[in-house]
Amino acid sequence: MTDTVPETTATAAPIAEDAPASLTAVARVKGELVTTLPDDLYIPPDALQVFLDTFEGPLDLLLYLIRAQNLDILDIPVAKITHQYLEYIEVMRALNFDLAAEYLLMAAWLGEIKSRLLLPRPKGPDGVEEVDPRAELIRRLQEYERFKRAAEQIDGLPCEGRDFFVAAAMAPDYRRPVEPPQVELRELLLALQDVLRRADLYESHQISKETLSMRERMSGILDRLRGGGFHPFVSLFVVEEGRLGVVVSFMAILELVKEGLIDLVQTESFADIHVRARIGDAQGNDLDLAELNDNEPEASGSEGAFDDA
Amino acid sequence: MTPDELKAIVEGALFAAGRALSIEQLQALFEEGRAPDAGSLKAILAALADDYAGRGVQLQQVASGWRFQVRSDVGPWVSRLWEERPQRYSRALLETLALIAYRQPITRSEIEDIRGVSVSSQIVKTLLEREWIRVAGHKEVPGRPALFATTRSFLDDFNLQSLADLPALASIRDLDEIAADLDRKQ
Amino acid sequence: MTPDELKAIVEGALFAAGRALSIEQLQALFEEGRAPDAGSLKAILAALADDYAGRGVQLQQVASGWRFQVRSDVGPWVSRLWEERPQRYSRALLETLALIAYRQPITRSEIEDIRGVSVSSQIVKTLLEREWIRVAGHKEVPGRPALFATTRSFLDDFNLQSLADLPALASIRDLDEIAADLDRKQ
Repeated sequence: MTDTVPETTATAAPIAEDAPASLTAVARVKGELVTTLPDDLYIPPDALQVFLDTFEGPLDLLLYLIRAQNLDILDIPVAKITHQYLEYIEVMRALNFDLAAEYLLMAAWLGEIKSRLLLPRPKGPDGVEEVDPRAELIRRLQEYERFKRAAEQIDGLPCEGRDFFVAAAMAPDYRRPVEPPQVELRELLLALQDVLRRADLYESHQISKETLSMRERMSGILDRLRGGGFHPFVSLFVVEEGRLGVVVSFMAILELVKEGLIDLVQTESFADIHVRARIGDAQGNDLDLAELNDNEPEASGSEGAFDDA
Repeated sequence: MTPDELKAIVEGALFAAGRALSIEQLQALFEEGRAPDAGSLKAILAALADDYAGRGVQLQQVASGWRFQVRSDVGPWVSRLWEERPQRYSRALLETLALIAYRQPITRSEIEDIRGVSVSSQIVKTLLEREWIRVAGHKEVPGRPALFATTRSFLDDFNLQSLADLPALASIRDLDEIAADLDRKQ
Repeated sequence: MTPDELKAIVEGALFAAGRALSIEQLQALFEEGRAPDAGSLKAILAALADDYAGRGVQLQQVASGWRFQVRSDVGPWVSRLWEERPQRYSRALLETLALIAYRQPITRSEIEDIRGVSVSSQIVKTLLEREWIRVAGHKEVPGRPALFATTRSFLDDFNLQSLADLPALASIRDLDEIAADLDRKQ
């Protein structure tokens, strides 16, 4: 008995929804329905829990009761079905089953429909009779059943990983260099604008274009001094650059001195001034990277990044 | 490039990908300006489908493009490759999935209204993890509940090209019609 | 089972696995006592190898068995499937680069002072690898921190003749104007 219940659910005959439902028929047998259930749908109490677990809620249980008796949803004798449903619920409550709230809610609703069917239907304010109290139940049963069937149909579709498999073959090991991201100058400037705004540098500094050239010159001079040793002060100036160029170089040297990055040395008065980098040589991988850069064909013939100014 | 070379590239890419590739993805295999046009690619795909007719794998068009897949009638043998037998999904999960597929976008409480029972969080989580459903947005009602919709993966995994390929939903009569019928019979 | 069905099962299993399968693994696809013997399987594998001669995929025997693999000469095209789309650099990286460009030579802690947050080693590493910055030396203060400067590659990549072509810091306030100016020049 216990195992026939889910069996019956699974083999419930499909409704011929496209057949014009002849509504005059009281109960139509549609398809072959194998059910061993007696008319009163008696189920032994020890099977009730199993029975209830096979249902997806009160609508599913109601549908089962209807289908088990070969009834059309549209023709259901609501009083009878309600009676059966309430009997189940009563038995289950008597046996202290932990009934989900949905089942009790449905029981209350069915009870309400049943009692309203016994009374004359009241007319609404517009003089039209209220709709049959069964109509909403039928609508919900129909609506649920169509999705229950849709779910069965989806389950019947071939499913990847269960019924069929995607075909794959070993791919050759071929690596392609990844293109680094491209950045536009505008993005860089926007980033700078942000950081400057955050640092609130607008108010406290007024950095001119000349200062920038000076910064560039500072890097250039540091490059020239790379490798250590003393360099003649005058060698850091390029006369061809004119007055402005010389001034920029001079300011760059002063700034480097101020930042403690270079030393100016004069052994005696009026002797030549020599310059030495106080910064240590970059060593290790970092330097390798920098030199790798210098060896690039694009950078051929230049000793540093900014020496062609 | 000869047509045969072109076909070998498309064939190799589809097998190497192990998933469906769209026309655009196939075109992206080639250098800029050297990709075959959509028409040529479709002709190649049709030729490939012919080549594989009757073989153990076949070329299948799904929502996200074309892919090679193992013929479903050899599935029972092939599935033995994996220790874990593919599980069947619970009715609760399938009904929830069906409601999302046919009624999308839909909220959880709308699903619960139709099913008449609450939808467990575990089911929603499983469907999201399987990438069969996604949160398509939020309904502008109190609580802003998530609106669920199906994904392209859902279509792919069920061999569908679009939602229109889903089995038709059974038709139902609306409330007024039902009420009228009930009245007539009394 | 016909020989054709047997071949389809082996073919499907090899493609479904996406890796090499041994004779034993292929035999395990069948029910006990119904598996073809090693000789028959080898004959099937040989027939399959023939079928795929000249196609975009080939059946190959390797140490652990047989597998389908994509023909190596289509590798250059197929590998584009996994080509990473160039990502974008983070705002933190761009800010760091901008500060190095305008304030070089500059140490990491000086950059951190201006940005107000620490500069990750990853950012410095990325900029060094991209060859946009270099270590120009080390400052003679405790810890001897590296001094960063921009490179010629940086100028090249940003279409600048020299650092002097960078907009003056003071004018960055009017970025919209600069943007328009840059557009005009391009």
